[in-house]
Amino acid sequence: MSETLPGLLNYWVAVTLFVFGLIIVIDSRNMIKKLVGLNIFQSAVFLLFITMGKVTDGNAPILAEGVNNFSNPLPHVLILTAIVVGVATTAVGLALVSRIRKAYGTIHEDEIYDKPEIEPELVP
Amino acid sequence: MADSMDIVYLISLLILLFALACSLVRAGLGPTWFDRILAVNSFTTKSILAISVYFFATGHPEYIDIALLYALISYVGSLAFVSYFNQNRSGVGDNGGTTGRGDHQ
Amino acid sequence: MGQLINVVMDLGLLAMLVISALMIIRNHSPLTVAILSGIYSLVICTLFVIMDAVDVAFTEAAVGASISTVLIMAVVKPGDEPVLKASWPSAASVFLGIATGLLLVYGTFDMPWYGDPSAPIHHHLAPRFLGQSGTEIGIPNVVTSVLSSYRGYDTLGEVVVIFTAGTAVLILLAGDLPVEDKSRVVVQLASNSIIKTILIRIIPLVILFALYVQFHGDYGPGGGFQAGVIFGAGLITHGLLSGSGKMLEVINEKWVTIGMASGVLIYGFVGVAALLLGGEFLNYSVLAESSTTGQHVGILIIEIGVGVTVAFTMISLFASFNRGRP
Amino acid sequence: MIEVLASVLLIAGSVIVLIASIGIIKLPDFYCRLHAAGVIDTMGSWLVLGGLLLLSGNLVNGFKVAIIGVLLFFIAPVVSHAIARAAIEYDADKAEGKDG
Repeated sequence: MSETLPGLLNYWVAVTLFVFGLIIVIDSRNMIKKLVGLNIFQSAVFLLFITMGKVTDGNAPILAEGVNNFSNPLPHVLILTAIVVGVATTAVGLALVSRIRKAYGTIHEDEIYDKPEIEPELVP
Repeated sequence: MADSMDIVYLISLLILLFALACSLVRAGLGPTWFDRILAVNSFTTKSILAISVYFFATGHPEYIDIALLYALISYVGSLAFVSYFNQNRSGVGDNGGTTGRGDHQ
Repeated sequence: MGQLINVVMDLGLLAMLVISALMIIRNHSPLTVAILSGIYSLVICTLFVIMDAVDVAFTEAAVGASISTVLIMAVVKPGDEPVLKASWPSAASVFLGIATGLLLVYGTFDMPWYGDPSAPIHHHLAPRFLGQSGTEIGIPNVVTSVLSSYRGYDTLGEVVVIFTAGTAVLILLAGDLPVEDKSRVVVQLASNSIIKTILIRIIPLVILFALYVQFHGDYGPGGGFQAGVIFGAGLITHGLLSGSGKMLEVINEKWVTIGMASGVLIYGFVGVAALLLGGEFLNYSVLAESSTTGQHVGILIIEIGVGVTVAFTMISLFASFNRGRP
Repeated sequence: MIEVLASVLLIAGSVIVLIASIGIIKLPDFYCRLHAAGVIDTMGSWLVLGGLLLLSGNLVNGFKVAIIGVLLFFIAPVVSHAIARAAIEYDADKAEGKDG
């Protein structure tokens, strides 16, 4: 009973987070919040991958004596690197936000659409 | 004895889960940023405890490095907030009101 | 009983994950969103622990607790606060989201159940990695074996991506001149003796722990990616306490850039060395007499390369975002 | 015998953490909540970690548990102090127009 309880629930939560990320990216006018929304998007995929790698009663994939039931290491490898790459790409996004603030004086999309670009002399 | 230890771990983890939920509620309610930072802080401490207890419960105490990592660098996030407030005195509050005491020094 | 613990933790943490994501949707203040994403990262890290992904949890812990918050805080300004404090998203975006969600949920009905050992994913590559990496590579942590040996090309690509991202940030923010007006004297946190006395002494411990993670990665959770982030967090602490200018007195900005590039070069050099010694690119077996020793040496060196690039990229990111601040 | 003692410590620590967490929800203003959070960082975590220390079995794991306790002992109060300082300087409660 207890081993079938989560069933597909983990996938559904991953889908829910995916949807939440999508809603934030579409709905939010604030660019920093948009980037956080993208991070949620990303972590929904992480959750999906790690869920697929789990084996009931499994152990962390580190070989040890007397242990022979391991979870799948492959998703872990993919996601491990994706997390660090994710933070690096988020940094690029934040740098763009920082440039946009320099150019328009705001990070709210609505205000940016209303404004002409203000500082050509600050562009290197 | 091993079986009764499992029950102890389970009870302990359940209580810690409830405690985590309490911090989550406070982080959601706010009302100020400081309440939220405080909630994150206590959430970190409680997840350190939960992760440690979980590793002992599943018989892999050697992976407790994760809890050690949290204990070691979780302060960086809080420090970033404090340094933000330090650098931007006389800012705007969580609800849009002015909170600063004006300029410093 | 262990199963019951797993299920209970799984359900509780999934609920918390969804709730914290909902909170992020509702709040519009960038600062609040940054704080809440800290909680989100903690919850998902604990979930990774529950799902046996200790290495992933380690990475998420290192990244989520330090760098991501620090970077967001460096960009937020007090003027970014929205007029509206908290509100639900517009009906159109919710409708679009729910429509996408229903399609995806329909797709999940074909997925194997959570924890099912007979799922297709567990029958293709994983048995080989789990069964033979012990004799082929000779290190206990299968994730490290796969990361740095079986999928060495992939990891080289990831390291190059991180290096490129660091360079892109450097280029994007290079024109930033000091905009804070000079008459404002910012009192650094280090002037508070309580904060300074303790945290200055924590920095060496953080760096020591980074080295432990770097070199213990073959035997337990850890490796170059995590160690790099932790090392970066150690120096960033100094930057937060005394200002990024003081941090760059410890490591010159030029050396940070050189460090970013040299990590990638170390990695590539190992590949070329293997090529020259008669093997394939990144086939470490030819680096020493016996193939497992060669694998050990190769993994050790490329993990150092990964760690160096990640660490200096993190430092460079912090320095770039805080350039021009006192 | 050790297991009984460890169980008592674990449960007691968890309960203290829970009580303090309820305090974080129920107490009226930020500074009171800070007081409740202090209990988690000190008493609650030490009891739980003490219980785990008794159960740790070998020296390395015990050392790691002890290090976690020591780090929490030094870092948590400093971070609380820093947050409280920032809150005082920002006059957090006045911003809300309540609590006083």
